Amino acid sequence: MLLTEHEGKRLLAAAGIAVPGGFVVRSAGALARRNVAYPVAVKTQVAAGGRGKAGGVVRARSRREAQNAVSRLLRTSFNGETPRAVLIEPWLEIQRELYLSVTVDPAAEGYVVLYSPRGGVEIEAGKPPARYDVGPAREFRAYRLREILATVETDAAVRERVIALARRLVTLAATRDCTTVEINPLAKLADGSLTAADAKIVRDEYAGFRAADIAAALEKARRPEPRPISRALAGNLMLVWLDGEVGLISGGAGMTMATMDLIGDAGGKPACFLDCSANPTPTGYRLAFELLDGEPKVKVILVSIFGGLTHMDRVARTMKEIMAGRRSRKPVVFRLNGTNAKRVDEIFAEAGLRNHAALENAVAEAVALAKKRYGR
Amino acid sequence: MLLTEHEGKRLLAAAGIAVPGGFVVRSAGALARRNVAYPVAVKTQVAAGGRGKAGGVVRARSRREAQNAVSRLLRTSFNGETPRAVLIEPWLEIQRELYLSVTVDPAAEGYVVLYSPRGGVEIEAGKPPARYDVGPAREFRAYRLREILATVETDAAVRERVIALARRLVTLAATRDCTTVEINPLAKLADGSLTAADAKIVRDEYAGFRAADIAAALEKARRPEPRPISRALAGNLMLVWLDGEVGLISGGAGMTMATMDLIGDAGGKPACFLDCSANPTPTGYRLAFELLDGEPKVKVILVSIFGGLTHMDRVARTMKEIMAGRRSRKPVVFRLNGTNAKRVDEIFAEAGLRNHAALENAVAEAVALAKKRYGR
Amino acid sequence: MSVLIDQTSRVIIQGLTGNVGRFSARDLIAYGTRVAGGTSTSKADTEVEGLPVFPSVRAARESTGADVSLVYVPAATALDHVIEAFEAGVRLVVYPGDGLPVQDAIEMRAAAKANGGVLIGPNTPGIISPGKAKAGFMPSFCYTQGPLGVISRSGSLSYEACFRLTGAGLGQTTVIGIGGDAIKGLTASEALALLHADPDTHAIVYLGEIGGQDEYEVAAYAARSGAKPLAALIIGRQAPPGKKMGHAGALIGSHADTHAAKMKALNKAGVYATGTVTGLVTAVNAALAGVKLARARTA
Amino acid sequence: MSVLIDQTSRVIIQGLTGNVGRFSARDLIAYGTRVAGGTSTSKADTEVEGLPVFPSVRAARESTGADVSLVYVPAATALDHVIEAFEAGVRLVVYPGDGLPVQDAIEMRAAAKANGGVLIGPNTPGIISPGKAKAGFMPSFCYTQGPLGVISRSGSLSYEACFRLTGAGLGQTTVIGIGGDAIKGLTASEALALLHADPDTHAIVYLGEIGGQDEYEVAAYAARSGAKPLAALIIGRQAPPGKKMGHAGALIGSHADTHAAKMKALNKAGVYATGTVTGLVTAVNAALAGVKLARARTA
Repeated sequence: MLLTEHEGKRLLAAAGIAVPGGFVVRSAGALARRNVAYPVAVKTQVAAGGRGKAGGVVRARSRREAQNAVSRLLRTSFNGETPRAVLIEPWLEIQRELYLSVTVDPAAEGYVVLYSPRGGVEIEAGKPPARYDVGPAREFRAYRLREILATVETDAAVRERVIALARRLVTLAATRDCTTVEINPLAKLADGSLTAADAKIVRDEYAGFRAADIAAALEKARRPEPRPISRALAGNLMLVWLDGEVGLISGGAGMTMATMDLIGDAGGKPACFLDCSANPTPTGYRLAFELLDGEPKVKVILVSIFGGLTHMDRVARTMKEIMAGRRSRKPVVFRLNGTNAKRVDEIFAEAGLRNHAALENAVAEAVALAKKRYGR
Repeated sequence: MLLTEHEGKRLLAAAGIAVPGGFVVRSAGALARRNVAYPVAVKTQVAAGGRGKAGGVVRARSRREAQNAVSRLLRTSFNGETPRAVLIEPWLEIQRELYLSVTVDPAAEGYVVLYSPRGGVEIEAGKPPARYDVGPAREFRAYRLREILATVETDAAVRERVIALARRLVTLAATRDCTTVEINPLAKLADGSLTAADAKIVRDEYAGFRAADIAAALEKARRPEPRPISRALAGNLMLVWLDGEVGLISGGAGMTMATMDLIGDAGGKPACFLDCSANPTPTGYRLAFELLDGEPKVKVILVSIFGGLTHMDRVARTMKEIMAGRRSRKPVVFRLNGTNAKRVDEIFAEAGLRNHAALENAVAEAVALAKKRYGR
Repeated sequence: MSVLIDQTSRVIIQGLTGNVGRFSARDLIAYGTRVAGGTSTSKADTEVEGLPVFPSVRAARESTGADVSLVYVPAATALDHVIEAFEAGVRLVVYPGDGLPVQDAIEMRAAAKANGGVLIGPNTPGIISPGKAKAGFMPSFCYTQGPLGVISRSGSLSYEACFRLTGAGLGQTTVIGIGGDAIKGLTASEALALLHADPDTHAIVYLGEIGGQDEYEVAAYAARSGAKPLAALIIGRQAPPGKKMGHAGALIGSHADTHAAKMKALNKAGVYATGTVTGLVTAVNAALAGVKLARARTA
Repeated sequence: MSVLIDQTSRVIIQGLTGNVGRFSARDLIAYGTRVAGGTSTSKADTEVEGLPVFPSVRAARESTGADVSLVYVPAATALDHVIEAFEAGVRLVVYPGDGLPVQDAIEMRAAAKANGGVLIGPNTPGIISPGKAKAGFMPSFCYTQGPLGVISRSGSLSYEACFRLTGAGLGQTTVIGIGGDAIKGLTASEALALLHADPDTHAIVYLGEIGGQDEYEVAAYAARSGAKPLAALIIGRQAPPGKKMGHAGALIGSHADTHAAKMKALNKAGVYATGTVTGLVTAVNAALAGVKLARARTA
């Protein structure tokens, strides 16, 4: 879960990391009640990258300029994200822009620290940043990072500040369940101090059970989602809408993607990625059907499940029940296999349902049905 | 720094630990605006222990009872602490009161987990709690604690919840710089769940540099202190007022206490513990004199410093300057020794000051002077 | 032969008394796995499915000599149980659970390393050496003994893939589900090293997807001189960039994460790579033909 | 003999280029300590007080073979520097600084243990073996060589106490400032064990105070058969309960923390205990008389 800049900076500040003293507003009018020293930076708050290059950060020299910028930014989407707030910060006189981040990296078997003495919007175009493979957070060693930065950052005072900051970021990542903590730019000011001019923090959604703020943020993030996505999340289904017409109900990310690929190869287009493996119960499947039955672009539903822990005789019985009570007339094609799959045919036979033995045949039928319905 | 219950519970809740859904009020009137299901617990918020036994927790069955309780508690001091707020919580139907705490313990070389299946206000009277010496937080092992609790907590479901909770508390202590996290009582409710009915959390004042909330709390705690203490803290001096008449300016906790003891032995009483070792500069000593000169109960000032890193020639010169510009006529007795102490006599001689070679003699003179001034 | 698990392995199940634990115990025993017992934090000193239940892994090991543990506990307590297993001397721990915070995965891997053990997981169906033993919940009928070592990031895909291989008479030495998360107990390159050293594994099948760097580890292995022939199935051609496809690791963030880039790297390294399950058997047969070719050359 | 430090010890100073580092270097050299150089994170490859400055402890050790490090850095980076020293192979690290979060003290002690080293500190003046070497900032003139091992929780009190001992002709083998914090690198009982094993230490002087359990460790040692004679000075009779007296550890929370309880326990264990600096020399002489008595008996 990517935080917005001001949410990220709140976490940084709590960990003793310097951030500019800003505040968020949700309307241009809100600025009128604030005593602000100009110039300021007016920064749109979207949980998406590339904002700086796309004009999401504006320098304003007066209240009028700032209010205009706030109004404009609140109306502008970035990367498909509508901002819900704008951050107002003192405009920093930056002597040098640095780059510092801590992320989870398999090659590091844990956290990696990345640093570049030249940060900012063009970071990806420049020389790749210096890399310190930390591993678990407790393996962070200031002296190791110092060795690595010896030739990278020649200003010793900056180097020591960066090392101290890197330790804080690694600790922050580990103790607050962040998978990415990126400060770009990390601003070196005239007095030599370092301030986080921006913050990109990704928190681990799986840690909600022990981090109340992650649980709350997940709950909050769910609300503005369109209703089907929001319902899928609540029902523990993983739903991503795509722009095709073959609705796919599957189990396991791998089988879902593999079936999507086959739909494409058969000349069709998947309407969604819908993985029910985290909730393979009557409730979960019922919800999956409701979501796809209610979505107009879905012309046909393909159920493609290869169960391991999921017992396919139970799935078959569930499908039988759902089919019996279902109002939608969208055709459904089944391919069930896996644990106890040999009982599926027998269960389906009672209900006049058919289960495909081969995945390719099921896909072909689904794509053909979708085309037929499209043609109508 | 001991947190109040509601501050402590905020930290617990952030770490994913169940607490009752309460709120704080600062006046009885504030309750009128709240929609509350009665009965409630009305709990005074003081950073001091023994509140429950002393009547600081009241059960209220109606808004009127609750408002009366709030008014009364806000007027009542506990252990010398005036409450600034009152916590209102749903009254818990507790099936059993447990005790669980994590503290720093030298014998554990780190954290220790203490657990008793019978908690509550009488915890100290009962059997001593079971003890798990963790060491550094990362050495916490659920299976070790399970072994220890096997015979202590016979309800397996409770035991597993306690183990999960203990891990959270150890992590909380280590990641949020708490030296004590005590939940007493830890309430077992009718549904088998465990809730922190109270919270006693002590945070490490030294960690303010990396924990913004500790830094803020220290700042906040300083403000309601009486002005001299508050000034001493701001000047990095350690001041504890006592009820005697010999004002003591010293360096190092050991020498300060040793000198206090000698003052007592000589028939006097120390007026304070005032340790300047964290700021042995002209500014620090000047502040020390201002504080004692301004305090009426101080009849004489004894300066007793044995310097290691503190160079006594510098201290002597500082004393000379302070004496030259000082308005107060309270007598001052010196005993300076330590690094570069051989130059003290020479520096003092120029100013007509006298330095005692023996601590006992200096103490005797100071006590005699104090008695003389008392007598007047 | 096979890797990590075979007919001599003695397996315990942590969380034996739960529904999944009981089902899995029956399933493992039915497959011929030597299941020695299990642990339960709530119902110790009883028997489940004819197996002894112990209060701790140490007790289970002392009494049964088990060297493999299959851990069925929720994510919130998973790290604690996995550490317990390694510190009790278990050599191989399989943690199939998903939804594990990455911080805990990092610590699990570190615990395996610190104790000289091997972790498989999280987010995996486990491991099976067909005809010998299994520690996981993959459907047994999909597997048969043979010359292929299989490594998979996805559980469900590995069932489908092995079902096809078995159907085509292409059996397996060991099938290892390395899991779909970013931080893995056993990585692709570590799994490759194990299968590389196994004399009965003649060719290796890798089942991968978009996102992450694992496929580049596979390409790096394949490019080495003396590498065993490799076939690969890489899925996710229809996945749009920037969206997480179920697996924490299945997300196209940069160009290197895309299907095309991975296929290119694998092909360049001499891997018989296909982008569709339909092409799997053909690719594997091509890889095995490579083995015969190589043998003919050395003969 | 002496413990932990002597004329063969080669000492480096971490943070040599700061004011305290420079002063301490001059002071240590003046005392005859073999100072090998120091480190600086800002001003590497220069010379300070005639000593080489290295960018890391590893570089300093490789070039000088130093085995002791005295660390003058602020609390915020102290843990990093202490870990660096131990992992570079330094045997004895002295960290005098105060204001260290207890969490960092726990980790410092764990780092010492993990690397087989000894930590002295935090919140201590350091250690001195009179006439041989010092690693700390105690005033040198307070010390002279002799038969007493001294352990102190308080820096300033140890100066006063040793000044009196030295004045009375009662010299010291080694004076160890274990520090006033709750979590210590070297505990009272560990310091006792070291002095117990040192043949030249005939009697031990313990300087303690209210709060904490250290004094009970001392009493436990004294009660052992074969323990060396002990004198103790325990201060804090005038300290009120519930107030922290400067030292993080000097706080009367329970009855065991009080002056009276500690004096009672020490006296019961056969320690020559006094509550005032004035009584120290007498108590120490009594302890030394105990030595003579014991010798006379065995002779």
